[in-house]
Amino acid sequence: MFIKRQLAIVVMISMGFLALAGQFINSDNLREFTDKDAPQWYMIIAAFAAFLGCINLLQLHSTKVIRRKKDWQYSIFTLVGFLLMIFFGFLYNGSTVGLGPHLKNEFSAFYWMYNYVYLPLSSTMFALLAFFVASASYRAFRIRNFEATLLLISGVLLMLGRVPIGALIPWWTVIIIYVSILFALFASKIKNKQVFFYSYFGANIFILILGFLLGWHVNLPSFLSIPLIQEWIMAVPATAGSRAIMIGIALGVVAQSFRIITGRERSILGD
Amino acid sequence: MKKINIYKDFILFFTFPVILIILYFINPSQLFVTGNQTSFIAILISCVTFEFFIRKAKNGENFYMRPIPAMQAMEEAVGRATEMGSSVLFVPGISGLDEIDTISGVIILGHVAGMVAEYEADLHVPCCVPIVMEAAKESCKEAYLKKGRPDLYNDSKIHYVTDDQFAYAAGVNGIMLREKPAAVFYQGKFYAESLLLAETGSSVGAIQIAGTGSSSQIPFFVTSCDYVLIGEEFYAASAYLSGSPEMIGSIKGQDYVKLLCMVLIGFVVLVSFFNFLNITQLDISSFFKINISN
Amino acid sequence: MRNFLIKLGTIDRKFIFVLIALAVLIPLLYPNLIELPIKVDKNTKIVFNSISELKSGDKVLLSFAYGASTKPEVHPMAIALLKHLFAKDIKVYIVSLWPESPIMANQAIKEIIDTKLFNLEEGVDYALFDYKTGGFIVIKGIAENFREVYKQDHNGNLIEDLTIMDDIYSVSDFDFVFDFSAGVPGNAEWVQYACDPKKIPLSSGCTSIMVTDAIPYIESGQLKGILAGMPGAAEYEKMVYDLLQQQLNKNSNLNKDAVLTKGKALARMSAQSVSHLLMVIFIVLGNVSYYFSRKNN
Amino acid sequence: MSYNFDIIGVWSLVIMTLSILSYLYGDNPFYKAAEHIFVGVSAGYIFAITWWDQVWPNLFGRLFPDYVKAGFEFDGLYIIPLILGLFMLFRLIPSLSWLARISIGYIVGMAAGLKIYVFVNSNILMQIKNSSINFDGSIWSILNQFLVLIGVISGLVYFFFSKEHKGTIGKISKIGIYFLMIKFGASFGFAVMGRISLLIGRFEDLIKYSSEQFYFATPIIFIIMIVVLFIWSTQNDNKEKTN
Repeated sequence: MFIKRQLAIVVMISMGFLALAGQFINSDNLREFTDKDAPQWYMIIAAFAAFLGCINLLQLHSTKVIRRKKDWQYSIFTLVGFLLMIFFGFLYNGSTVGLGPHLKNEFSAFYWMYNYVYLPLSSTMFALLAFFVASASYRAFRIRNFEATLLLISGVLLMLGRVPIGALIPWWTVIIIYVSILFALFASKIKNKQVFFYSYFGANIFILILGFLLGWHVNLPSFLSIPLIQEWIMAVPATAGSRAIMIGIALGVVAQSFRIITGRERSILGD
Repeated sequence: MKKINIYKDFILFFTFPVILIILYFINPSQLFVTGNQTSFIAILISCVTFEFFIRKAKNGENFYMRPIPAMQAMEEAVGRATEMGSSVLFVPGISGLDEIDTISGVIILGHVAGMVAEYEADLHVPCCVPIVMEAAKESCKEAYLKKGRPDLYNDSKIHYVTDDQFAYAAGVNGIMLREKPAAVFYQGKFYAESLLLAETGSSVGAIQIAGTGSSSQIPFFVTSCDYVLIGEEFYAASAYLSGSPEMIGSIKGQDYVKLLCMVLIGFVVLVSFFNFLNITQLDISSFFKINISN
Repeated sequence: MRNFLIKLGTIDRKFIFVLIALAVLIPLLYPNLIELPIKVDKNTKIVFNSISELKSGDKVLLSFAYGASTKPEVHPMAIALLKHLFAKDIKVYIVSLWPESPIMANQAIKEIIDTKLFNLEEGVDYALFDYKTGGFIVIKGIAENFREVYKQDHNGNLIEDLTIMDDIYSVSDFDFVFDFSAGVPGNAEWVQYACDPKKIPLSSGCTSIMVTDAIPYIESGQLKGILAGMPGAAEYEKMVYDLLQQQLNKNSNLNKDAVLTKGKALARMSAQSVSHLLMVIFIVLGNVSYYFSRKNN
Repeated sequence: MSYNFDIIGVWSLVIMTLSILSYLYGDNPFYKAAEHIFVGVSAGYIFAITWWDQVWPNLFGRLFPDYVKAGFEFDGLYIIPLILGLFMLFRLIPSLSWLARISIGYIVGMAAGLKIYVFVNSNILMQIKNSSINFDGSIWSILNQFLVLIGVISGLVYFFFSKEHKGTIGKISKIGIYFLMIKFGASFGFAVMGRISLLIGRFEDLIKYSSEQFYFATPIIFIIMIVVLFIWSTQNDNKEKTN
């Protein structure tokens, strides 16, 4: 049954080559197709599929209510919420503007639902992240191994460097931070506990005195101000990491697209 | 290893691209757009390299692929879910089918569905975009069929939640809290809601395996999930899991293109050094001229 | 003492949540409890200087691509930039790439008009355009042919009868493009699809999560500096506030009786600082207890 | 009487905000209700926005330009997306559901073709170009640029799949993962800032709506929720004890 299986694959392959060639072939209407029409068509097909989405949603929640499955009462909220928005979106306008632009007009019932129901829910869900960022960093930033330590150090320095408090941290605390990071890295190498602690305190005191002599407390060298350290971390190691990941991702996308265009990756079409 | 007919191969992998490049530069009757020669050559070289190694793999040569912990953990996670008698939750990301991340996520879903069919666990796939739901149903149905268990495929378990990013996160959080899945997969394109999902997943005590190409969300998955496919590993995962020689060959080709990128970076640094010593006056940006001048 | 420290490592999530909530709530209820100096970041300075270099009568395209949920971070930037542009008598064109952005743009313009600093007239000093779906397609369309994408402004009057639109045909006819974004499409798409190919100076104000991805573009000059999240907004607000303060004193074209208010981002920085410090303390506590618990077994 | 619509609106805003925040306490009836309302309302919202901003102007605006008056001329080519869209709807008819594969095939092929060009240009070639080092800067800046170079090269080595990560390659990829970890830490640290500001925005709303003008919406709703949650959790505990 060629039609059922292979036609979709042929369409996929030909569309892939067409889109890629569109960037190089010098024909205006091909270029106009790949630049403007093709992505628009995606939007239109996706919009049609939205019907399927809503039918699926209605089916799912109504069977839940009819069959009295667990938490069925809450599904009534979903159904009412959905139907209300469709009613305000297409049938009842409530504002002077015609149907369509009324979605953004302040006096339409649709906008009321958007402003006083959808908006608070959406921005509060987003705001939950402030709590989860705290619990995630509390749980994950532990000095388990060297990599986790780097994650912790750059995370903390970035957090402090970005807020005014970061600038207030005095130079000697920064020295202590440097020394403790150094010793944390070599902690596993020095077995004897006493030697470890004495050398740790010795190093701290020695560098503090050195700093005092060199007058660091007067003119703060750049490597002792947390905001400047943060800027350096952003400008050098983070840029290197971002660039490596960006090239990696781009190669991954190009390879995956190649596999799709040459029809080698077909499982998306159920084959 | 079957002897490759060198003569036929030589034509395919050397002369054909060279002819194409020459044709592109002659640009007969303005057939080609001027100005993006560099991209044309770059794309051509990458595609030829992929094709070369795919063909080599198809002719029987097998390549070593380094083990990626996140992929080995997938089978283990599905096994754990079956032991504990709870479900496997697969989150295919919140972007549409016009993103390569989502396509890779749905392909990985196909492989995971195959594992679930073998272990007779139950799979739950809440989708954010209706088209992705259709593609997910398509590839799951096929995966169950290939494992000979079409009876286990339960169509209602792959359903649409909502299109909105945070409503989807709220809905999936609700599913996780009430269903308490033992294994959770996040494979696809994610935005700010990644941490909402991952933190709920870890509070429910599930094994979490994430994979995404959205580089800004990888840090949140790294801190909250047990295993993460970072950037390129995520795209290679679908080829890894299929294990077919063609796919493995294309990853080998990907590595060689990466090597080429590193060589190019070295070349660029060298040229900028010679420019500094003004031995050469090569202007790098002219070589990388990318804008389409039409 | 030791097992107290170990117990510190396994504090229940709810306790952390309560502390974070207080750390944000208290500075908001009593703002002048903590007054902190603002140190201006180098990227914010680059943005301020590149806008100051623009001449009066220049044309600047603003792309609004953020929604209500990211408003606290990006909206103060939009207000500060609009004040800066109108103070230099620059023509402003606002396009929206997110469904909620037109509402944000309207609120921003309304807020500027309420300050009564400038006498503005729609269609002459600024023009607003409606939301167009398609993300990078719209940006590509604006880059190639502005009039193909936008036939009329958000009130429905055609482009041809707007005096401000006279010689605008594509992105090349603007002197500067500024993108307010919180995701996709954002500054990356403006670099890739419009301002890089067409060589138009571009800068961006975005949520802080997006800044790490934009750093390569800033380093290479494709983005002229960046306003990074709320600190970027607070710094830029302070610079524009000082600029307007000067202009009010010496007789510039601003009307005198206008009231100059400090921006919102400035007041919120203390809540940011306290919560960040609290988070660092959590991390330190977590590690101390982790160290002792590892020493035990 | 638009006056009390706003007050009702403010109260509904505070109820929704506090019910989502109640999720921090754990799964409870308020959060379940808010979640289900959010799912329903957002599905309807997106559906309406997609229709009025996308399908109506772009598709029907081009097929029936004079009726829709969205400013587009007639473009017969737009019959194709209409057909491909209807193919998607045939998923509802099992016998014809294979037609939807053609639409999916179109979308996936188009996405793959377009993305290759964009990613090769902006993410590979541009980044290779930017990794050139300008030597006229200060010693510090040259050192920093070399550090970036080492980071990029070792980062790329980490992503090698077909080589065993042992010996020199193992060491280089180790350095690569260190750079990646610093980048992840930096992104995390940077993001904390943005997330806190969202919470600030929400708390500002709650503070604003606890004034007399809004009939003390926040405090009243907050107390009611605390009481109801307390009753619900005690009821829940002894229910758990019984079964």
